[in-house]
Amino acid sequence: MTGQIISALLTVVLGVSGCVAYFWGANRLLDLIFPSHGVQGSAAIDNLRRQGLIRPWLFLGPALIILTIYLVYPVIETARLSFMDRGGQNFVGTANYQWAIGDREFRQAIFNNFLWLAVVPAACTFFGLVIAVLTDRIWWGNIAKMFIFMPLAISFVGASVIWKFIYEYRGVGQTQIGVLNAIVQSFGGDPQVWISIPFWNNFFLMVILIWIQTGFAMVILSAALRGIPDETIEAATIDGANGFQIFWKIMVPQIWGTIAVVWTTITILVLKVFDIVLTMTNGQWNSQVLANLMFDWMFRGGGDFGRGAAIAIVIMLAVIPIMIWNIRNATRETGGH
Amino acid sequence: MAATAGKGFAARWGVHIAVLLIVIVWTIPTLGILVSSLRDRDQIAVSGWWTALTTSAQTGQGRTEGADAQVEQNGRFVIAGNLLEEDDARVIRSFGTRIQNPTEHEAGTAADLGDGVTLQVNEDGSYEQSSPTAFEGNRGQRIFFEAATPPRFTTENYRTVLFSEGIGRSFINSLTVTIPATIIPILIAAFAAYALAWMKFPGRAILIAVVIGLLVVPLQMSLIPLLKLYNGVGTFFGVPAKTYLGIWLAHTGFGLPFAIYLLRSYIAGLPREIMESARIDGASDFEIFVKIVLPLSFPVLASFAIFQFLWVWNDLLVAMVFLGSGSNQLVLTGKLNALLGSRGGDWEILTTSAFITIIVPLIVFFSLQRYFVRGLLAGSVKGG
Amino acid sequence: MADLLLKDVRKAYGNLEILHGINLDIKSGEFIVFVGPSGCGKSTLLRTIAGLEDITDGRLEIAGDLVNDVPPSKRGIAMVFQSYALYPHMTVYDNMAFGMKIAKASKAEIDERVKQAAEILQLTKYLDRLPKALSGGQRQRVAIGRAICRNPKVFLFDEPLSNLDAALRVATRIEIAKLKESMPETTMIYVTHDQVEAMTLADRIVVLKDGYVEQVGSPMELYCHPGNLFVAQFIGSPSMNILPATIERAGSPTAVRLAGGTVAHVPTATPKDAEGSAISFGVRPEDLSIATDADGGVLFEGRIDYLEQLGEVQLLYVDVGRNGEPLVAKLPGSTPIERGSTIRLTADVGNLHIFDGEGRSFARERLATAA
Amino acid sequence: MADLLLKDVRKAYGNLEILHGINLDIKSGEFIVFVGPSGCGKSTLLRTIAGLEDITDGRLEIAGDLVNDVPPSKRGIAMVFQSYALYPHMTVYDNMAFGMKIAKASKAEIDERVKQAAEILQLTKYLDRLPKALSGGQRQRVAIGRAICRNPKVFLFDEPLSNLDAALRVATRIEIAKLKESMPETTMIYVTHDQVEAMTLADRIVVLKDGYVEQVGSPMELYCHPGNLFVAQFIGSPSMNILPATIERAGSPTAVRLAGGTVAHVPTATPKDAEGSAISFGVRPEDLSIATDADGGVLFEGRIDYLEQLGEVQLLYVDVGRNGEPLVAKLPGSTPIERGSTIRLTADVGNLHIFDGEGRSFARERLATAA
Amino acid sequence: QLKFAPGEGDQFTWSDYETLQQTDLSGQTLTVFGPWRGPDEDLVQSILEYFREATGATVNYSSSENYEQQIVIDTQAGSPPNIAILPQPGLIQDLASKGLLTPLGDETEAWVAQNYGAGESWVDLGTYKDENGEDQFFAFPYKADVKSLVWYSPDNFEDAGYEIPETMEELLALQDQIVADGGVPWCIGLGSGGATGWPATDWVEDIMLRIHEPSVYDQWTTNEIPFNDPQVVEALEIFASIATNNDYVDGGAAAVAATDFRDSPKGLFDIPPKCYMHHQASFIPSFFPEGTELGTDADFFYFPPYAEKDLGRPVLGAGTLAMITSDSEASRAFIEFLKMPLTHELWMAQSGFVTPHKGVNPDAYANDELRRQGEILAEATTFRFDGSDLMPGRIGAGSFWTGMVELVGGKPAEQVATEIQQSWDAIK
Ligand SMILES: Nc1ncnc2c1ncn2[C@@H]1O[C@H](COP(=O)(O)OP(=O)(O)OP(=O)(O)O)[C@@H](O)[C@H]1O
Ligand SMILES: Nc1ncnc2c1ncn2[C@@H]1O[C@H](COP(=O)(O)OP(=O)(O)OP(=O)(O)O)[C@@H](O)[C@H]1O
Ligand SMILES: [Mg+2]
Ligand SMILES: [Mg+2]
Repeated sequence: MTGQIISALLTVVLGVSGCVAYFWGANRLLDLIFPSHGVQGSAAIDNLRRQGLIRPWLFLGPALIILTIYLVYPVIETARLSFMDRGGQNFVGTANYQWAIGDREFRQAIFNNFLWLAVVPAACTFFGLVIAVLTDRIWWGNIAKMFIFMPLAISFVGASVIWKFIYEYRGVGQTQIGVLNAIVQSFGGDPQVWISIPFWNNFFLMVILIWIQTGFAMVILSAALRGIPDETIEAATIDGANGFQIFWKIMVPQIWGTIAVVWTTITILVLKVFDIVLTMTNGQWNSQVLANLMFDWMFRGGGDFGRGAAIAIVIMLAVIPIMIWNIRNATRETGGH
Repeated sequence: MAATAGKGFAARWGVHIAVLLIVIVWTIPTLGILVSSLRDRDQIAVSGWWTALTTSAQTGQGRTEGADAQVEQNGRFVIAGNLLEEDDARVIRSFGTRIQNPTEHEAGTAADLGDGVTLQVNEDGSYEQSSPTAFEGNRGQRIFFEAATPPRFTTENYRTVLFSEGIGRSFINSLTVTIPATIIPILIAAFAAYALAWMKFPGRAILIAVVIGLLVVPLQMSLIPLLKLYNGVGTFFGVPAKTYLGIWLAHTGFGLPFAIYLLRSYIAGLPREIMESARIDGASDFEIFVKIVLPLSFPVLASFAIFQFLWVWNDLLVAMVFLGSGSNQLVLTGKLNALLGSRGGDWEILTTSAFITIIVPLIVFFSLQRYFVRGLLAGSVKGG
Repeated sequence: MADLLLKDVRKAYGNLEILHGINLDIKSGEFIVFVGPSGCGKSTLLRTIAGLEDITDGRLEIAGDLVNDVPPSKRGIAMVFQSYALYPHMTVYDNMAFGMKIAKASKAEIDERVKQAAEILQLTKYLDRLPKALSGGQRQRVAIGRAICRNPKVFLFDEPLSNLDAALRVATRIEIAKLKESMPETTMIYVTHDQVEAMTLADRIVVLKDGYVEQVGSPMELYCHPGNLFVAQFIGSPSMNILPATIERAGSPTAVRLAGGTVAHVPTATPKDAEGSAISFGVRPEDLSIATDADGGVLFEGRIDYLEQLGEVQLLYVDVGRNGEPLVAKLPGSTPIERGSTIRLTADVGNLHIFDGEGRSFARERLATAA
Repeated sequence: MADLLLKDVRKAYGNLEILHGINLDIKSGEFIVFVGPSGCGKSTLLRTIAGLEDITDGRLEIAGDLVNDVPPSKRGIAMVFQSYALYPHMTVYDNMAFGMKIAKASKAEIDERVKQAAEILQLTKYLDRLPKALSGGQRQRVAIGRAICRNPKVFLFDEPLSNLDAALRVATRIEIAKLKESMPETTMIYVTHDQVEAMTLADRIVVLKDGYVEQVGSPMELYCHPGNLFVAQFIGSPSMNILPATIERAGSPTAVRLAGGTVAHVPTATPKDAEGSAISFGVRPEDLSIATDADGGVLFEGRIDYLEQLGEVQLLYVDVGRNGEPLVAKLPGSTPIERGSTIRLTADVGNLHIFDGEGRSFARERLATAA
Repeated sequence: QLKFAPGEGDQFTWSDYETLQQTDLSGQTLTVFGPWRGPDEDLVQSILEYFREATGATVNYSSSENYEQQIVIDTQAGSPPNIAILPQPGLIQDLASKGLLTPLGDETEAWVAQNYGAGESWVDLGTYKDENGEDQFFAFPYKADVKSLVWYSPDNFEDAGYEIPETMEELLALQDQIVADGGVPWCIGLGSGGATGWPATDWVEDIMLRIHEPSVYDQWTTNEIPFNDPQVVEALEIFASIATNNDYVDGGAAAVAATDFRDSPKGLFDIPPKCYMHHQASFIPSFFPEGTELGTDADFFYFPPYAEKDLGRPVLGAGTLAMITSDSEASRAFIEFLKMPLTHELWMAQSGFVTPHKGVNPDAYANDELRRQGEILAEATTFRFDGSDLMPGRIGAGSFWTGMVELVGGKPAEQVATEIQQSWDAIK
C-alpha cells in the first residue's frame, strides 16, 4: 500500500512538474535564443520582436497540440465516418444524412433538443445566478452553496437512482414510493407515470439536468460576482436602487460575459447530454434527444458508426450560431485592447 | 461593502428564508440518496425513503412453530412462541391468519380460528395458539401482522462498500489520475487563455472560435480514434498503450476547451492598466502571466479546478478506455461500479457509492471556495 | 430639513480604529468642507455618513432621526466617490440618469436634467460613451454629474475636482456653489485638498487629523485664528512658518524672543505662568514683506536659498539659520529679488501667531468663546 | 541620453482621432509638463510615449532610435498612471519592489530603495497593506513610489499628485524636483492640472488642446507671453480677463480702445494693417490693482459684484458692463474692500496683452524668434 | 484460493483438472472481458482461479457497466481482450462481420454439436458471418439461463388453493380464477432504465414458441417473415391481452412500463400479495426480498405450452458466449477449459448456473431449483435463444423494446409491429 502511495505520489509530481517545466523551460529557452537583456540597442529590440512572434505560440502550443490530437482529429474522423457505412469501410455519400432527415426519431430528437435548449440553459443560469447572489452575502452562504453543489458531485448513476425514486409510479391506491406521486396522492390526485407522458416527460427529465447543473452555474457565477467592484454597488445603493434593481441593473450587466460563458457551456452540455435520457427513458415515450440517438447508433448492438457520426456532426453544426455569438462577444471585449 | 449599514427586516430575513427554501428543494433528492443509502434494499423498493424517518406501519408475516412444539395444558394443545426476533423493535398492532386480511384482529386479543382453535398475538410478538385437538404437521400456522416499525437504518451498505477488497488501491488510482488531470489542464489552459486574451498574433479570433466549437465534440466520438492512436504509439515505442500519462492527457484534452473558454473570458476582463503597468515595469509576458494574471485569476482557476476535478473523479468511461478495467487499474468509480451486480438492481450500493464518491469533491469544493475572494481587484484602478 | 448630528462616531476596520469619536453638528443647508492630510479618515467619515460603512460606535442622526441602521438608499443622499465608481456597463447618459430612473422620474425630466448637468460639466459630447472611453477628468465629471442630477437632502462630495484642470475646476466649483445657492435647504459635505475650494465654498471647514477633529470653523476663522499648530500649518499654502521661541514677557501683548534674538510683540494675551516657556512662533509666508528701513521690526534676516517664480508671486526660501529648514516668504512676482542675496523680512504684528508647548494656540480661549 | 522626438504623432481610437500630429523635441534631462483641458489628450500622449498605445501615424524616437514598435519594457520608462494601476494582490512593498524584482536587483538594494521611497512618500506605515486598505491619496503615493523606485531613462507622471493634500503635495513636488536634480540625465514628462506644479517643476510646458499642441515654452514665457488666447486663459488662475477691443492706432506701442471707451497704450508692436480691427485685450487678475488718484490710466471702473476671501488674497468680481461677465481682480487680502462698492482698477502697461481676431498674440513673432 | 479443493467431492470431474495442469501457460497473460459484475464477478473469478492455478497463466478479468460500449471501443481500436464473453448474439454478429473475432474451428463446432443438449441450436447460436460473409463458428456457449419460468409463492398458492397449471389453458383459467377471487394474477415490470421494455420481449418470444412452430420463430428473428406478420402480431396481442388488462396486472396497465423489472417480483411477497405470478428468467431470485427461501417461500414452474397446439415443450433461454478476440495459446487453452465438464460443475455447485453440457454431473447442482431448471433445459423439445438478442441490436435492443413499451401503453399490436418492421427495414 505505501509502495503504491509513493509511486502514485511520484507519478503525480512527475506529471505536474513536467508540465510546469515545459512552460518555464520553453520561455527560458526563448529568452536565451533571442536575448533581450544584456544585448545592445536594436539587437535587443529585434530579438524582442522575434520573441513577440514566437511567445504566443509557446503559450498556446501545448493546448493546440492536445486539442488537435484529442478533439480536432476525432472530429475529422467523425466527419469522415459520417459518409461511410455502418462499419466505416465503404463510402456511402450523404446517405446517412438523408436517412437522418427522413427518420421520425431523429426529427423527434431535434424537436426535443430545441425544448431542452430553450429551457435548461436558461433555468440553470437563472437559478445559479439567483443562488450565487443570495448566498453571497449571508454567513452560511458557503454551506448553502455546498448543498446546491452536491448534485453535481453525486455520480450520475447515483443521481439517476434518486430521480427514479422521485418519479416512481405505483398503481392507484398503493403506497407510493416516489415523492412526486406521494405528494399528488396525498392531495387526492391520481398518481402519474411521469416519465411516460409524452411531451411533458421532456420537462421532467430537464428538471434533473437543471437540478444537477445549477451548481455549475452557481460556482462560476459566484466567482464572477465576487469580482464586481463593490463601489458600483455602493453607488447604486446611494442612487436609491433596491436589491432587485442592483441585481438586474448593476450586477447582471457587469458579469454579462460570465453569464454568456455559463449559458454557452450549459447549452453545449445540453446538446451532449444523453445519460439522463438514457437511464430514465432511453428515448421512449417521445423523449429522444440527439446525443442519446447518437450514442444509440454508435454503440448499441455493435453500432452503426456512419449514422452515429452523422448525428454527431449535426450536433456539432448546431453549435455554430452559439460560436458566432461568442466570437462577437470576444471581439467586442477585446476591441479596445 | 460587507459593512453597509442596516437593512430592513424583510431584507435581512428574506434572503435567509429564500436561500433556505432553495436549499431545501435542492436537497430533497440528495437527502433521498442519503436516506436510501442507509436502508436495505427491500425497504428502498417498498416504501418511500421519507417514510424511513418516521415510525411506520408495516406488514410482516411469521409462522407458528410446528406441531412438535406443542404442549398439552389443561386439555388443550398449546403452541407458544414469538414471531419477532429478540432484538426486534417492532410493535405488533394487529394480526390475521389470512393473507388477504392481515389486520383482522387487534394485538392482544384472541382470535377464533374455528374448530375451537384460538390464536392470540401480543404486541411484543409473543403468540399462543391453542386447540382442543392436537396440531399436526411440522409447518405451523402462517400469521400475518401489522407492526409499528421504528425507523431502521443500517450502515451495512457503507461497510460493504468501504471494506470491499481493493478499494484503497482504487482510491489511490483515482487520486493519481485526478490530481494531474486537474492541474495539467489548468496550466495549459491558463497559458493559452492568456495568449488568447492579451497577446497579439494572427489568427486569434479563429482560435477562439475553434475552442468554442470543440466544446461540443462528444466524448464518445473521440474514444475509438484516440485509442487507436494510443495503441499505435504504444506498439511503436514498445510501451503499454494504457498509462497514467495517457489518461492525464486524455482528460486534459477533453477538459481543455471549457478551461480555455472559461479562463479566457475571465482573463480578458482583468483591468488593462494593471497589465500595462507590469509591462512598463519590465515584466515579460511570462512574468506578467505568472505574477499578475495567475494570482488575480484565482477565483476562476478555483472554479475550473472544482469542475475538472469533479469530472475526472466521477468519470468512468475515459478511465476504463484509457487506463484499462483490470482490478489494478480500476479507479474508484470503476471499483464501486464493479460492486454492483450485473443487472444493476443494487440501489443500496449505488446510493452508498454515490455518497462515498461525493466526499472528496466536496472537500475540494470547500477548500477551493476560499479562493472566491471578494474584491480581488479592489483598490487597483480608479475610475471605470 | 437635513440637520446632521454625529456623536462620538467611531469606525474601525478590524482592530484598527480609523475614526476616534467624531462629534459634529451640521445644520441643514450648511456647506461643510472636510480637509485633512491624506489618510486621515475623510473618505471614511463620508462613507460612514452615507451609510456605506457601519458605525462601530456612536450615533449618527439625520434630521433628528437616528440613522445608524438606516440603509444608504433611505438616507436621501447623493455622493461623488473619490474613485468615481461609475457603472462600467452604462453610457455616460445612463450613468447620470440611473438614480432618477430608479426614482421613477419621467423620461422628459430625466432627459432635461441629464442634459443640463452634461452642459454644465461639458460632457454633452460624451453622453453616448462608456466610461472606459473617457479621460480621467471626464470620468470624474460624470461622477459629479451623477450626483447633481439627483435631488437629495445631503450631498457628499469626495474630492470631486481633483482630476480637473484649473479652468474647469473653477467653473465647476462655481457651479457647485450655484447649485448650493439654488437649494438652500440642502446640506453639502465636501472633501477636498484644494485650499481655494475649501476657502471659497465652505460655510464651515472641518479639519481632520488621524481620525480626530482638530478644529471646526469658518474659513477665515481657521485662517486667521488657527486653534493649533496643525491647523495653522495645514491651512494656507505654502504653510505657515513655525519657529521656536520663548515668551519673554507674558500678558497682552506678549513679548516673544525668537531664536535669532529678535523680540516680537504679539498682540495675543498669554497667562502669567507661561513666561519663560518655550513656544512656537508662526507667521504665514504671505504675511511677510520686505522690511524697508522705515520699519522698526525686522523679524528675520537671511540669505535667499532658493526662489520659485509663480508668475504673479514668487516664493522665497530664506535661510534664517534653522538647521537648513528655510523660512518661506511669498512676495509679489514683480519684486526684483535675486537668489543668493540677503533679505530682511518683517510682518504686521496682527498676523503673528503663537502656540504653547503642546501646539495649542494661545488665542484659543477667545476662539472657544467665539465659537 | 534619452532625447525624445515626436514627429507628427497621431493616435486614433477607431475613427476618432485624438492626437492630430504632435511634434515635440524633448532633450535628455528635460522636465516637461503637459497641461491642457480635461480630455485634450494628455494621458493619451503619455501612453503613446510609453508604448501602451500604438501610434496610428508618425514617428517616435527615443535617443535617436525609432521606437514606434518597441515594447514598453524596452523603452526604459517608468510611469505613474492616472488611475494608479496598482497590483491589487500585492502589498505596498511588493507593488514598489515589483519592477526591481523583475530587473533582478539584489534583495538588499530593493529593500533600501523601497524603504527610501516609502519614507519620502510617508508610506512606511502602510508597506504591508494591500491597496484596497489604503485611502485615495495613499494609493496615489504608492503609484508614485513604484515609479521612483526604478531607475528609468524617462519618467512619465500622469497627474501624480491630484489626490494629495496641499502639504503633502508640496512635499512630494519638492521630492520630485529633488529626484530630477539628482538624475540630471533623466527625462521627466509630467501631466498636471496644477498651475503651481507646472510652473515650479517644468523646464518647459507643453500646452495641449483637443489633440493639438498650442504652445511650448518655459513657464515664465507662457505666463508672460502667451502665444494665443487659449494659452493666455489657460495659464494662470483665475484666468486672464479677456475683453473685446479695437486697435485705435497700430505700431509700437499700440493704442487700444476698450469697450468702455478707455484707451490703453500697450507696448506691443502691431502691423499697420491691423489698425481698426477688432482684437481681444487681456489682463491678468493679479496684474490689476486699485487705481490711486495719482495714476493716470484707470482701465476699468465697476461695481464689486461678488468677493471671495482666500486669506492672503481676495478675488473681486467686478461688473464692468460686459453682459454680466465680470472682470476678475486679485488683490491682497488685506485691502479693505466692500461688496457692492465701486472700484477703479488699473494695471501696469507691461502686463497687458493683445490678441488678433483669430486669438493669436500680436507678440508672437517675437516669441517665435525667441524659441 | 480454490473454492473446492481438487479431488474432493465426487460430483466434480476432477480428472479435467489434471488434464488442465498439462498445459503450461506460466508467464502468459490472458485477459477476459465479461458481463459479470458484483457477486457474479466473484463467481466467475472462482472459476478462473482454477485456470490460473492449473496453467500458471495470469488471468485478468474485467467488466464494466458500459461493457457493450467498451468492447466495441476496445476491439475497434485494436486493443481487445483475449477472450470476450457476451450475452448478445447481435453484438457478436457485428464484431464478427467486422473481422474482429477469431473462428474457433470446426473441431470445436463439432464438439458443441455433440456434447450440448439440442446441440445444433447451440452451434447455430455460435455461428456468425465473418467479414467475407461466410459462416464461421465464433462463439462458444457457456452458461445458460432459462427464461420460460413463472415464479410464484407456494404459500399463497396453497392458501388460495391454486394448482400449478400444466397447460397454457390452465394458466389462463387460473388467471381468471385469481381475478374472481379478488386477486391480481401477474406482476409485470418492464422498467430497466435504458433497456426498458426487454422483459416484454421474453413474454412475446415465449408466446411465439407456444403458438407457432420453431421455424416460424427462426424466420421471425431473422426477419424472413416481417415483424408485422400476422403470426407475430398474434403473439403480441396475446401478451397485450394480459399486460394491458387492468385486472390482470398489478398496478394496472399504466404500471407495467413504469415498474422496474427488479421491483416487480416483490409484489409476490407482499402482504396481502399484490400478485400471484411473475414471468421471468432464472436470475430473478436475486431480486426477491432478503431472506426469501427458494423452494419454500418462492418457487417456479415451467411456462406451459398450449395443450391443443401440441408443440412439445419449447424452452426459451439465453446464455453467454465466449469468443476469442485476440488469439493466443492461452486463449485457445481457455476455450478448451470451457469445454471441460469441471468448468461447468464448479459454477453449478455455487449458484445461478445452468448448462446444456450433457457431460456434466447433475449432482453438482447446488440445489434443487437449479437442478430443475437444468431439467427443463434438458427436457426441452425445442430450445430457442432469446429472440431479441438474435435480432440486430437496433431492433432487439432498440425498436423491439420501445415497441413493447408502446404496446403496453395501448398502441395496437399491428401498428407496433409495423413500426418495428420499418426500423428493421431502415437498417438493411
Ligand atoms: N478608448 C477610448 N475610445 C475613444 N475615445 C477615448 C478613449 N480613451 C480616451 N478617449 C478620448 O480621448 C480623449 C483624450 O483622452 P485623455 O485620457 O488623453 O485625456 P486627458 O488629457 O488625459 O484628460 P484628463 O485630464 O481628463 O485625464 C478624451 O476626449 C477621451 O474621451
Ligand atoms: N479597508 C481598510 N482596512 C484598513 N485600513 C483602511 C481601510 N480603508 C482605509 N483604511 C485606512 O484608513 C485611513 C483613512 O482612510 P480614508 O480613505 O478615510 O482617508 P482619506 O482621509 O480619505 O485620505 P485621502 O485624502 O488620501 O483620500 C487610511 O490610513 C487608510 O489606510
Ligand atoms: Mg479619501
Ligand atoms: Mg488623463
